[in-house]
Amino acid sequence: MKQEKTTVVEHRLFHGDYRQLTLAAPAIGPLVKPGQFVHLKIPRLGEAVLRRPFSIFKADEQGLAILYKSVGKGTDSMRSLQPGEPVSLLGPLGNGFPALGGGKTLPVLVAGGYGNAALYLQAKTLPVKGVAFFGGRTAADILCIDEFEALGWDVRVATDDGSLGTRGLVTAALNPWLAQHKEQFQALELFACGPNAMLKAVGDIALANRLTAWLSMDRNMACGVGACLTCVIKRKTETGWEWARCCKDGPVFNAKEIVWEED
Amino acid sequence: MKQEKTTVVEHRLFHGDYRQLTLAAPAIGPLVKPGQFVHLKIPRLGEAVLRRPFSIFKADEQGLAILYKSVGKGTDSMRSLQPGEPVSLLGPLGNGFPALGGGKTLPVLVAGGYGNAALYLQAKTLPVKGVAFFGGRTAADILCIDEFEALGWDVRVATDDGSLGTRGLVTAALNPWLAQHKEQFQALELFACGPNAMLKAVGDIALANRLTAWLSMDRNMACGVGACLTCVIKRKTETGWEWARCCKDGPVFNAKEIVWEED
Amino acid sequence: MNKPDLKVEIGSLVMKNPVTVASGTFGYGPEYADYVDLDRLGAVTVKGICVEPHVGNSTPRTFETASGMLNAIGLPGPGAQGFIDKTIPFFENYEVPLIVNIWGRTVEDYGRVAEILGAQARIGALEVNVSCPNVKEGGALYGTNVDLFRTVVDEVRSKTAKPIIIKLAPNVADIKTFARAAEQCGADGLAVMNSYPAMAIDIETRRPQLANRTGGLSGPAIKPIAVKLVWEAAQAVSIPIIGMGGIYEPEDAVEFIIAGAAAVAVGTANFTDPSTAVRVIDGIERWMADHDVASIDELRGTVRA
Amino acid sequence: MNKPDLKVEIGSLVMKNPVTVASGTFGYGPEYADYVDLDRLGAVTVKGICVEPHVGNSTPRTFETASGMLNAIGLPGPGAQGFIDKTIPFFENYEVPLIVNIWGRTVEDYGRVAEILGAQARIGALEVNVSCPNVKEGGALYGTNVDLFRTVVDEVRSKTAKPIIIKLAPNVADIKTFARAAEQCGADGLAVMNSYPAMAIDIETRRPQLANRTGGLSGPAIKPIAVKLVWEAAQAVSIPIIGMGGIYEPEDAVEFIIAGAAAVAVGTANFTDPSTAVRVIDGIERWMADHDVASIDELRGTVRA
Ligand SMILES: Cc1cc2nc3c(=O)[nH]c(=O)nc-3n(C[C@H](O)[C@H](O)[C@H](O)COP(=O)(O)OP(=O)(O)OC[C@H]3O[C@@H](n4cnc5c(N)ncnc54)[C@H](O)[C@@H]3O)c2cc1C
Ligand SMILES: Cc1cc2nc3c(=O)[nH]c(=O)nc-3n(C[C@H](O)[C@H](O)[C@H](O)COP(=O)(O)OP(=O)(O)OC[C@H]3O[C@@H](n4cnc5c(N)ncnc54)[C@H](O)[C@@H]3O)c2cc1C
Ligand SMILES: Cc1cc2nc3c(=O)[nH]c(=O)nc-3n(C[C@H](O)[C@H](O)[C@H](O)COP(=O)(O)O)c2cc1C
Ligand SMILES: Cc1cc2nc3c(=O)[nH]c(=O)nc-3n(C[C@H](O)[C@H](O)[C@H](O)COP(=O)(O)O)c2cc1C
Ligand code: FES
Ligand code: FES
Repeated sequence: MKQEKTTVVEHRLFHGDYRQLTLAAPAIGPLVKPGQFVHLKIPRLGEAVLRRPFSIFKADEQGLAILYKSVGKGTDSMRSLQPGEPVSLLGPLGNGFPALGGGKTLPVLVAGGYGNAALYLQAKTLPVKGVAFFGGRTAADILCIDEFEALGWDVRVATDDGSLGTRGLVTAALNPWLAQHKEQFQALELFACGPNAMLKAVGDIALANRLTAWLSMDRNMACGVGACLTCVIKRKTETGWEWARCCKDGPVFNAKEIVWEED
Repeated sequence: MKQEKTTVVEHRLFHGDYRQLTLAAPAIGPLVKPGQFVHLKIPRLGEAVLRRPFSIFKADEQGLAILYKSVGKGTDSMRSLQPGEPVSLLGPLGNGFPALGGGKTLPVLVAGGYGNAALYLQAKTLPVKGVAFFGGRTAADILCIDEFEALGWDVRVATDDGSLGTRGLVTAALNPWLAQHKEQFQALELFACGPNAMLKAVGDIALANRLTAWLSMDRNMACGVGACLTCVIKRKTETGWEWARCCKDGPVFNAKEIVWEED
Repeated sequence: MNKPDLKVEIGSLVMKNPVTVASGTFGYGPEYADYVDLDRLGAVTVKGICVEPHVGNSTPRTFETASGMLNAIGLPGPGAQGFIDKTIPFFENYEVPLIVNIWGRTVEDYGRVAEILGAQARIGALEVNVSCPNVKEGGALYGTNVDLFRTVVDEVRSKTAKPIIIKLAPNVADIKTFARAAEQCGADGLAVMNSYPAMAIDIETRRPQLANRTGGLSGPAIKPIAVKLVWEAAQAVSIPIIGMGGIYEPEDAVEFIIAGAAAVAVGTANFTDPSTAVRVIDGIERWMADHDVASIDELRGTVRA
Repeated sequence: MNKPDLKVEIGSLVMKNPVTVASGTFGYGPEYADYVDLDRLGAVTVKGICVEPHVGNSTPRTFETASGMLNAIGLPGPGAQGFIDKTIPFFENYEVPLIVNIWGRTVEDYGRVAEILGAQARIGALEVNVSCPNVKEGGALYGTNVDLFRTVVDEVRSKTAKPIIIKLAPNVADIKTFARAAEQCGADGLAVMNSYPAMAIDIETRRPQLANRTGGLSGPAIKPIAVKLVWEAAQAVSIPIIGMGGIYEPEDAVEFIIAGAAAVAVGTANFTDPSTAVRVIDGIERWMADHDVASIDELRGTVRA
């Protein structure tokens, strides 16, 4: 993990509410593993003491790209970033997604929101391409369909308003498909990233069907490197549970380890 | 006095370290009197709660212009202002310079630093043009020579390093000139704006020679409108002294009213 | 739904909305009259007044800090009579309730200024500053020693029938003690918080940035401290609290009210943007309407903590 | 001129420069080792440790505010033995002095953890947190009641010969009382300040932004409060003070030293920029060289106030 003073290479509207920010990051780029994230210091936001975590969408020797959406003061002010501007990053951070498990031949991706970005490198790296389920409120929320199809993935979409694919939550597309592939459950392995409710649903389905599911979790973070204990998640132990740090021990956890909190 | 959401029309290097910021300010522009200032809220400096005061260099029906130099975090971040950006102003503020006194026929201006900007409208407005003394460290610090000459003023310059005009403080140019114009002292009236030491020197000279001198003072300000009592200056009274507010009762004071503090 | 009711009462003082300005940040009223329609405000709270005219501290008197500022103005003022002569007539042209912030060097001082100003019909309430961090005499001490504190509140109470609002010092281990003491001594309301004792040093000259050496920290920087103090005080007393400390947006005011404040004051934000107080009033009304909140009482102290 | 001497001593603890990190903002050491050369630091101060393992508070545990943040982590930790097993071995690979922050629920707790950790050769000093705003038990109380405060310091002192640094609570009316009490009880140094008790509320859910309801405010927002407390404490005692609160730049550290601190700690700034502590060390050295200051002692407490 490194701290690097990167430079904005490109900053453009990506799709729907999402923007793509491409940064020259020769130190961090080459180290990136699928499912990792960077901790970004937002320039010209003097009153903000905390960095902001963003999943790494794409990465190479030169640098990396993230997809982000404005949801608050930090992501709002990111919108004014200009090519050439310096941006301080910490990264790559977190454990990232594991390789395909032994005996697993049918990877299944489940994504919503920025989860599509978080899963892209995994989709690219996995030795076999399987089925990718994308969920969102409406068509505009569904990112990267082309990118995933170009990698050879069978993309299935669900939207709450039915403007694209199945109407309903992503599970409305996932469940029937699973029902049809019961005999292949041994070969199945799930990788998911998206809203908390989606991750919980995927986790429950995995547990109920004894499937292996890797969930990339989102928690508010301060340090991003495991030092402050802000981002903790309850992880099962023999005796009960322990705190695991989303930023360091995660963000990817095995669904069967997670103790889901109410609300 | 008004609060106006103005827009950056032009922002360019002016001369030496000074930049000119031109703002569309149809509400404030038309109200401006010579020697007044605006209180500017610096955009994108979220951690700064205070505005910054700037003398009005030029003003018309459409708006106004200021000249500024980077001396700290506020003026530094002003440098990134782009045409079209909104800028909140309070103004025009302060009393400004008085008209030429009765029986006065030979106005004398003494300026240093942004004082040249602060005196420009006065130089333009005065019914008769006299002599303008400009001082600075070096040639690059001397602003607006052409503008003042174009208005018909006889401009005399002094620089500490002698790179332009007389070598030395502005008084090195002013004193000899005064010595040659003793017989016209009745007709003389001085208007000055610049560093505190320069103002004090001009004030002392005025008192010693029973000349009328109007000094535009610079004090740190918070509210800029007379409410907080931050910017106070000691002003003589029959019985002793009282606090006068530089932002509201000033910034222009009659030299003989001012009680100069040590340091 | 129909217009929410923003009315708030502190003793006999009726504010048509819960927003006033913080003493010392709004002068004596006229200074901001060009920028703010004073009659839009729930009340105008003016700069601290003591019995006799007072010159205050030398300069520099303020200094900007991260998301805040230090001030050590030192309570200069025209004195009680001077205020009556210079300022009361100005307010005859307005309907807005007038809250006068008072202070004293001695307990007797507090009583006398309360008596003199309390007799003024135009004045709606007195805000008693027992927590000025910037005057050598009394000042802060009365705000941090509960026995001295009681003597001041008792004295003021005994000298006027006007509503008295006690402005508490933030730099205490337990603000509830002071809140309860004020209520027991007959205070009609509390004001929380005053600026927090602080300091900044110019490392080149090695001199403090303020002539008074130390000053009070105000602005967004202290908002989380103020919200906590309001929340604690509100649990200790039933009299209304005017919450203040870094209020810049309507949402900040709503946060204070949910924490337990009945009213709020806009202070440092007046310097940043004189239109803040009116913007906050309109924003509170809109927020209440959007959230089907019919009255301030319905919102006050509803924090689920 | 020749290189300035940055060395600082707190009891028998020798720091080659006056910069450490603030407890809780730097984990147990390994977390930032990729970003910071630990041996560049004057000392590493680790997260608070008590006798037994502790789970701490529920989430959310932090919340960002204007130029600062709130935290209510609640002192989770592996306990004294767990710390010794997991962390001491890591530091065997470094030379940097190790300061361990300790806390307890009871006076006996404080004594026991001091005794256990005090026996560790690798530990250079114990920083005694009597001012954690975020644990129900004891915590803050020990820091704001001077009698309880003395019992804790006495107990810790009686159980270890290691240097003990008492971390004072900021939310007191007069910090000098506590500074003197610590010195009288045999403390080798003081740490000023801990984060300030504060609160933020989500106005939509009307829930506090922290699971613990209240938390400690830290960051640039509180720097002027911290500078004042250091200045006051330094006038009351002769033992060295570690100053902290919003230090981001070398100039901030110099300001604390001029105010009276012998050393400084970088806290929240580690989150913003992990290179801060090293940048501050280099900057202090450069500043001292530029200003012909030969040693920290020559700079310490030189404020002209
Ligand atoms: C591991 C991880 C990966 C992420 N990847 C992406 C991504 O690729 N694209 C994207 O758009 N967003 C991503 N997020 C969410 C993103 O970090 C938040 O949207 C962002 O921090 C919001 O900051 P703000 O200042 O705009 O919002 P504000 O609400 O103003 O932020 C205030 C504080 O809350 C924190 N915060 C607010 N929302 C979140 C959140 N959802 N997660 C974590 N912290 C939050 C901020 O970091 C800040 O400290 C990721 C979050 C995590 C934990
Ligand atoms: C009536 C008046 C007219 C002015 N006209 C001009 C002008 O036309 N052009 C120009 O370049 N400058 C002018 N100044 C000075 C200008 O206001 C300061 O340079 C500016 O405030 C510095 O802000 P900063 O954030 O860059 O500096 P910082 O030092 O970072 O500012 C910190 C604080 O100190 C205050 N401050 C710092 N220096 C001064 C100063 N010299 N005067 C007042 N407050 C100060 C700032 O307002 C701020 O509150 C004028 C000042 C006054 C009082
Ligand atoms: C410049 C200035 C002057 C002040 N003068 C007074 C005063 O005279 N009496 C008083 O009780 N409080 C005074 N205060 C404190 C404010 O009334 C208020 O309690 C404090 O600033 C917190 O609110 P804010 O953060 O919104 O400014 C003053 C504050 C400032 C910034
Ligand atoms: C996330 C976090 C955790 C903290 N944990 C501790 C702790 O365990 N023990 C302690 O004495 N102080 C703790 N503190 C307080 C800091 O050590 C420091 O006193 C305070 O944050 C002020 O310094 P700063 O403004 O530079 O952060 C913590 C602060 C933060 C932000
Ligand atoms: S964000 Fe600090 S431990 Fe995870
Ligand atoms: S700046 Fe507030 S009175 Fe002048």
